[in-house]
Amino acid sequence: MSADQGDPGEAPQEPLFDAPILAEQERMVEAILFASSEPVTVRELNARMPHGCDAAEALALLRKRYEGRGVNIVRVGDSWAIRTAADLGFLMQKETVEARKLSRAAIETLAIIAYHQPVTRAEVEEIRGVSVSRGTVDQLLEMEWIRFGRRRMTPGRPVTFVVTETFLDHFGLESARDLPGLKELRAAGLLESRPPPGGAPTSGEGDVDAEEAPDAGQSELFED
Amino acid sequence: MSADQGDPGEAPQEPLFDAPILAEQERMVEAILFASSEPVTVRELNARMPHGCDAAEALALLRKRYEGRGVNIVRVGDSWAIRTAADLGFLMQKETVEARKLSRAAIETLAIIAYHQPVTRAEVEEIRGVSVSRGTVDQLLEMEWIRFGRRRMTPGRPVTFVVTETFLDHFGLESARDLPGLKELRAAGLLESRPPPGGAPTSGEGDVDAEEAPDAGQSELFED
Amino acid sequence: MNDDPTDNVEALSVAERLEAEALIVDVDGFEGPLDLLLTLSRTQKVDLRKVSVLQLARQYLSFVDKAKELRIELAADYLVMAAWLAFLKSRLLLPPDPEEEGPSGEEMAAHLAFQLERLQAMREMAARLMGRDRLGRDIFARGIPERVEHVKRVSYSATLLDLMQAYARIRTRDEFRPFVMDRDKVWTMEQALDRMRGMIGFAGTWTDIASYLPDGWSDDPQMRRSATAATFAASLELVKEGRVHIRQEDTFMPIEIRRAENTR
Repeated sequence: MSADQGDPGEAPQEPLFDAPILAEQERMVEAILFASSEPVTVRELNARMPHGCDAAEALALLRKRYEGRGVNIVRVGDSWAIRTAADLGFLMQKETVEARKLSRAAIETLAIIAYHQPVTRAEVEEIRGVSVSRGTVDQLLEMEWIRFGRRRMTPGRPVTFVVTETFLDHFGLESARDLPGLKELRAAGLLESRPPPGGAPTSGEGDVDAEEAPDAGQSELFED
Repeated sequence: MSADQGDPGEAPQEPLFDAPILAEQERMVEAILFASSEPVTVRELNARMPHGCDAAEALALLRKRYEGRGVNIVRVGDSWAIRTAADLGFLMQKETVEARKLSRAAIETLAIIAYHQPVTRAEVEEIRGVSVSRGTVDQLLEMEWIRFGRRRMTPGRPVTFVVTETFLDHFGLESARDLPGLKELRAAGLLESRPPPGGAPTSGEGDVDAEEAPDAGQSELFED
Repeated sequence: MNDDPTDNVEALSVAERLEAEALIVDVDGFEGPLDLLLTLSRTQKVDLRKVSVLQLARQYLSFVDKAKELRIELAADYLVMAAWLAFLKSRLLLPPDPEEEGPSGEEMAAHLAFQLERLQAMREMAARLMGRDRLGRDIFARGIPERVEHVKRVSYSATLLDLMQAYARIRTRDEFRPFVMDRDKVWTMEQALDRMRGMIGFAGTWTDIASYLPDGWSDDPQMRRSATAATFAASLELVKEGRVHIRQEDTFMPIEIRRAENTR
């Protein structure tokens, strides 16, 4: 049970702490990550490991160790998880049947939120050119792929939506910056929110706010 | 993403089969064991892996690889699974500390013990005017704020209670004698609440027994 | 009415009419006017950036006309878009009026092209996203996650002040106790009643109520007062119950009671 002070040559530079040697810390991170099906934050790792441990350092070692293996250490937002290597998916029983098939509206709404976040419903509607049904947003919220972000400091203080860690985890993204094609879209100016000149018809019926949509846009995505 | 065909020098002796090299098979076993919701038999491994694989051999390698790691490959009946190393079980507990105020009964009991030690339970009850529940005493014992003192050399030889070092530590006292006396309490305004003449005792609403408390000599006890 | 006679350039080709008709059948399949425009733009078989917005507007308007012809109800936003496109078309065709405020036809057309391109891009991204290796389909999490046991430890705390206040509370309670004890000098009416009920049976003759005072209560004036008052009150109570008669011969004369004859 006691963290044996193993190889003295391994971490001689930290005799001040009573913390376990790094190799031992690596084992601990390994155990914790293996035990969880959900991503775990470094903060939580540190909280669960004995005092004085440096989970981040142990994690870096562990990550290297699992490179090219059947399971890998992957980053999901601020958290870490062990996931099977993508090329071995064929071996797995597809036990998880996609609970509900996502509608086209839901998929598009999700993509717009991911690429334009934080984004208001009115903005999503403007981009899609139709109103977004409540059910669509609810479904995405329920799947925990999106969540509410900060309110916009514009009239009406509309809520914004952002994607979640569960979303990142599901699509194997380290962060929202790693969305495919994000740079190209940005370079092409397609993530800017351009106010329509004059009275272009915006989106769906209900969209009073659409025109109030501020110039905020996805630029905020990178400020977070 | 593509299955990298690892080190070609690793398994040169099996070119007859189209089966993946052993290192690759090991990865497969690793991924399957990791993702399965139940322990997996060798037979099942073979069934899921490409034709020509030798799951048992790959498993043996994998098992060796995980020796001494944070998780191990363990046998469960006829099946195999990945499990947390026995010595790291403590990591699977998440301790949440909830700070609570000590109950009134407990703090009063504690105060009496501190001021009157060594004191028997009967004496505590006499002073409080209500009976002291077993739970209250147990709680204080468990917190290591009180401990058993000498037995009284009176009929029944009742045990006495005294406060501990831990108690003194917690309250920042050098000894129990440092507790302010009655006069000081009064000077500090802590004893000022005098009852309206002829009125009921102001003390605890809940203390039904208060009035039955005898006039017994706390003075005697004070002389200690 | 369908064709604008002043605008021969815009006369719809047969192909365009057929195409509009084909779209009509599928009107429910569109996710709004922008989606329809995007579909229409594909028929131009050019890069979206080079799409002719004018031609697009024409195609859309013919679609709407066709729908009217076939008495198909279009949602309001399709009609709003039609009105806007008609306006855009006129802006694009007429020479710009320097007097007129507002955006030029080109600006409006550029914005529409931008909207279409953006929607198109989002569609592509959605497809790329859904095509990624996904958790539960291509990538898997731990199949037998181990339960993390939540051990709740309660830490109790108290301050020295709490301790002293608790003690003070108990001590002050002790100090009140003498006030309670003072009741020793009080003879209550209930006590007097109890005492007198036991004795009244023997009171066949008029007796001074002073003789009913409890033993030892006559000397201390405070005790005597309390006992006398209680006994007097108890006597009145007994009279009320009809068990005794009471009399006083004159002011300041002794108060006497006697058993009521007819009771029991």
